[in-house]
Amino acid sequence: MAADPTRNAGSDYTQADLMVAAAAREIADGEVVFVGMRLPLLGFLVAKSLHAPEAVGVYELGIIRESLASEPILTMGDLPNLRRSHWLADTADMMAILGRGDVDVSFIGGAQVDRFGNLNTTIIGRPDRIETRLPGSGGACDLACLARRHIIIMAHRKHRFVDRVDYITSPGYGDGGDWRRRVGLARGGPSAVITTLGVLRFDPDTREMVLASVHPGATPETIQNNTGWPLRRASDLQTTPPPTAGELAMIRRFDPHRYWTR
Amino acid sequence: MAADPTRNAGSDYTQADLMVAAAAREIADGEVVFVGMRLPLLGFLVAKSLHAPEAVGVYELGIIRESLASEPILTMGDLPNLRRSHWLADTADMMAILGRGDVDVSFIGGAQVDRFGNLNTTIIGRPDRIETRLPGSGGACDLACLARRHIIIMAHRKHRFVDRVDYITSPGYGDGGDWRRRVGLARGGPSAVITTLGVLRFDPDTREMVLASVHPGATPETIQNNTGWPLRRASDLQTTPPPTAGELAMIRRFDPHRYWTR
Amino acid sequence: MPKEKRLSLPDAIERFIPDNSRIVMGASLESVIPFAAGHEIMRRGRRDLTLIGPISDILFDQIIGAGCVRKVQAAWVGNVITGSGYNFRRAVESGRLETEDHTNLTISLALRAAAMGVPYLPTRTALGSDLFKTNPGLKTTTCPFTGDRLTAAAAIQPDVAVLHVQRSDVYGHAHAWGNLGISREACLAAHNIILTAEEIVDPEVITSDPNRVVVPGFRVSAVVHTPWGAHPSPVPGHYNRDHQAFLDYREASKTPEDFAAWKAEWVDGIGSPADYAALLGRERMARLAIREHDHSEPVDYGC
Amino acid sequence: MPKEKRLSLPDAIERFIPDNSRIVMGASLESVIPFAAGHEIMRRGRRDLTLIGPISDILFDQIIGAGCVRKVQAAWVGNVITGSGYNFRRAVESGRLETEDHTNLTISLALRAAAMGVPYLPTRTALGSDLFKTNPGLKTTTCPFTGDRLTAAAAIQPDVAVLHVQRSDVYGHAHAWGNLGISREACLAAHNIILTAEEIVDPEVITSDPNRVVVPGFRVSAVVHTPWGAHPSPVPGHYNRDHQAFLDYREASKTPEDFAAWKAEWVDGIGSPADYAALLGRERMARLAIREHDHSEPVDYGC
Repeated sequence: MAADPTRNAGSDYTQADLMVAAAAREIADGEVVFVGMRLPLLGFLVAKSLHAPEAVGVYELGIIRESLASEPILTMGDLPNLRRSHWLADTADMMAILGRGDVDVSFIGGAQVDRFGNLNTTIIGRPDRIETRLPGSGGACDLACLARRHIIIMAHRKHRFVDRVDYITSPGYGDGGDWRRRVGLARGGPSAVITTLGVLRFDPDTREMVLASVHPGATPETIQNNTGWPLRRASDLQTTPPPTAGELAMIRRFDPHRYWTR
Repeated sequence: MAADPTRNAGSDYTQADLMVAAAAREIADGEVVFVGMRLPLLGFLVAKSLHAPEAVGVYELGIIRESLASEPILTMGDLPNLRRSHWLADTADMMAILGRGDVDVSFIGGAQVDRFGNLNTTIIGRPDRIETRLPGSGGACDLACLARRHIIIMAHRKHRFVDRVDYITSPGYGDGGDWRRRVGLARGGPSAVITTLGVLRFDPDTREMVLASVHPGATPETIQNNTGWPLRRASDLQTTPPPTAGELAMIRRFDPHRYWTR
Repeated sequence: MPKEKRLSLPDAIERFIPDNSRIVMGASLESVIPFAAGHEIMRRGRRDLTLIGPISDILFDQIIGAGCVRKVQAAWVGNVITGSGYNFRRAVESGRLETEDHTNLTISLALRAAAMGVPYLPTRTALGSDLFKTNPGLKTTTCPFTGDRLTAAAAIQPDVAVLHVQRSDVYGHAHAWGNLGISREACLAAHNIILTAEEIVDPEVITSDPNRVVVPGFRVSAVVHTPWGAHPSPVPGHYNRDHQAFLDYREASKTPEDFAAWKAEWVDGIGSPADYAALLGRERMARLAIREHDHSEPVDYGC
Repeated sequence: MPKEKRLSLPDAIERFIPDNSRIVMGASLESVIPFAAGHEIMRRGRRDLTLIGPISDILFDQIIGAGCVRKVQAAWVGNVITGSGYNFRRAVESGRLETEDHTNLTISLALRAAAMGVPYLPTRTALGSDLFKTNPGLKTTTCPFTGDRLTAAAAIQPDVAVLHVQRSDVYGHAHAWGNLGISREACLAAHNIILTAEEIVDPEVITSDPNRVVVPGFRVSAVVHTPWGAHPSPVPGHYNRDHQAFLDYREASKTPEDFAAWKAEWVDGIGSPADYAALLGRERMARLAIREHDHSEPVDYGC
């Protein structure tokens, strides 16, 4: 689903632009990034073209790129993303890189997230009484289980930010604390949630989501009103810096028809 | 180890020639053959060039050939065996074909074999008191476990044909009967043992080795004298037909310097 | 020489995909999806199929919409650039379609297990997830060495794999290039392999580069010459992704009536690759065609 | 751009193969064995190494003979066309060398398990064999779905994989062709990857054909230009197998004294690829070189 089409009043960028820029800033230079589709794909390209030129892109369909594609792409399988890449191979090879612990960061989206960062992209309702059937995991569960950290990107709406997701497609911190270790997950967990309204991170002990940064135009109150549980705020609550001119230029370069960032 | 250098008196073929011809005759047209090294490699080439033109060769190092190589080869990795082959891939791909049950027949050799067709290519002595260290399994154990049937080729000597092998590298029928099923092997087992003196097969119930055919120049008595247990004889004991002119011509073509068949 | 395996698309589907077949398709994820073969399955009105794959993009949604499918074993079913697959949603929400929820990794392991001839493979993915509740092919197990808790993915053995490739000879020796997804596992696991190919070439083209082959030719059951057979998905060396077709399909699948109209035009009305090309039109094909060629550096297999 | 990784052979071995290293080599079985790298390990007098591989042909026997090795985890150690590896035999029979007996399949699974990040993988091979008695990395286990009895092969995590390839750029992006053996598993499993390459080429040669790449370049630690670096094993595109060298080695390894003389000539006396070429001699190199070239049909990656 495309990002919220509402532009921030009085600015020359959209919510989607800001989310892409925020995603890009989560990538450090030299990191190995398991690149997802839509906004995360753009975020990776922006990071790679600006502050993280040596970031390596790993794509689940069997592609590794250390360089930017020659043309904009809409899906990972578009031919410019294959051409002049650094490895075309099997999904199993990419999953080995992920499973062994060589992926620093990945990005996933979802329909529902809860206070411990569990993500649902499978079923609204119950397995025996499905209200809405969503597409499913794809590689998202794999990334949430096996990457060193993952970042969630989604629209901030009350029915999406729920106290407990209906179905855990991609595990976050379960019911908090050392849950991941208890269920057998060797590493990882969400490090940030980038939404249409702000950026949230996780308490290092309880693993509960904490509001860390508010996007320009939003307030902590509007964010609480769009969150289905009492949301903790960081003591050093920030305002998300708007996209820089450089970031915006790259977003326009990689999404020239503004398919994802209108 | 090369075959016994002693030629059969008064013949124009060697024991090794006869063994290669006997091995070739075990391959039916259209069968998928997991090709081993040395005499079995020659046996496959002879079968493929004569009565089994549609036999498919699968090689553990990652090669599938449906055609003959353009030049004679000494090892499976020689470049003529790679050139113009039909698949160059991973050992895992070949092992998948084997594991799924798509290999009809394979050939292995050994230092010791016992009355139930168990084969030892690892240790003479005991693991805690090794007298002679042999090279090990290679792919032999895999073939003995996973092919639909396998054929053993080895020199017939009393110290090699023992009542019980010191170490089971490649399982035959264990201690007989339904042992393979009991230990978890889904299929397979040795169908023949081709030696320097004769051809032996296995009783369908007890799975004990039975002398089926005596090579020209050998007798049941010489074979018994070179076997470490009382050897059963088939009721319709045969004489192994000598290599035909066509078989010999192909053996000479594929082993022109008589490296394996001197 | 081995025997010729070239068949027409209707003959290949008729012979190797009866009702109740378990079919793996779309093994390369977003690329090289065998749409033409899927459409022939729809035209032939197959019933009670099981569709197996990682993400199918819109192909699974189409076959589901045509009423051919009883069960889906997949990681994701939808439209990659727009989201939901509406036929899939309708079928699941109305209880007509059984689903087993996989991840891209568990579906690849389930097929790899069948390829290897083992009943399961272990992995660390999916632990703590609810996929165990909606997929009886996932259980937890314990490592006999470390005691670690692991996910066990049960083997999935397809009856047939349908793979679209760039070029094949008439015996089933084929070259594929680009991202390969789970093509290797899918074909090694399946009882039968159907290849749809952009080009039928001389056997010498294939044997000039045995590393470019993706599946063991001796296990291929049918080879079908199917130019533009993966449209609207992309095929390296042949055509780019037709994004507009995916956008159009979103609108065309929102209601059963819209889907019926779409199917009448794009599936039922097509009898051959020539029909399909005529419907696409020359201009659109030219726009999707490779504009800037970029050839691989040769390698030497001589001796 | 990524950083340059080109090193001399001594520097690469010095930096990435300290004493006690666990090294996987000879992953392509009879082909493309990294003899030059193995000889540098011998020259540097490394100690207490663990050698990991399927069949090593004579390379493992040589490194064992030089006293560098404490343990071997392999399916087979010997001389493919003559049989026994005499240094290996002497070392095992005298109790100096520890062995863990694998099959080609179990060693590939042990490395694949480490590559995937799981502690073991199951298989139906080895059941009923005595390999369980001489390899603590093999146990039996039970399928959680079927109850079937299976072999579990424990993960083997090498410190370093040494792979010989036909061509690489200075960043570690490399093309390999021919049979690939367990190269994929070996490199994905290892912490460090050392590539020895017949040729160092422009990065554009490699990116012209990303399907020809065998390992993720970003995980390569060192690239070493090593022409004739796999002699006497064969390298597609470069040279044929030197059978005589394997026959000669049989004689040269029958006694420790003969082996010392062989090592003085073929290993200790070599300081560079040029020294090795001089020892081989032009005539022998010409005899082994590719006589009849046979190039792959190009493919198009354009868009």
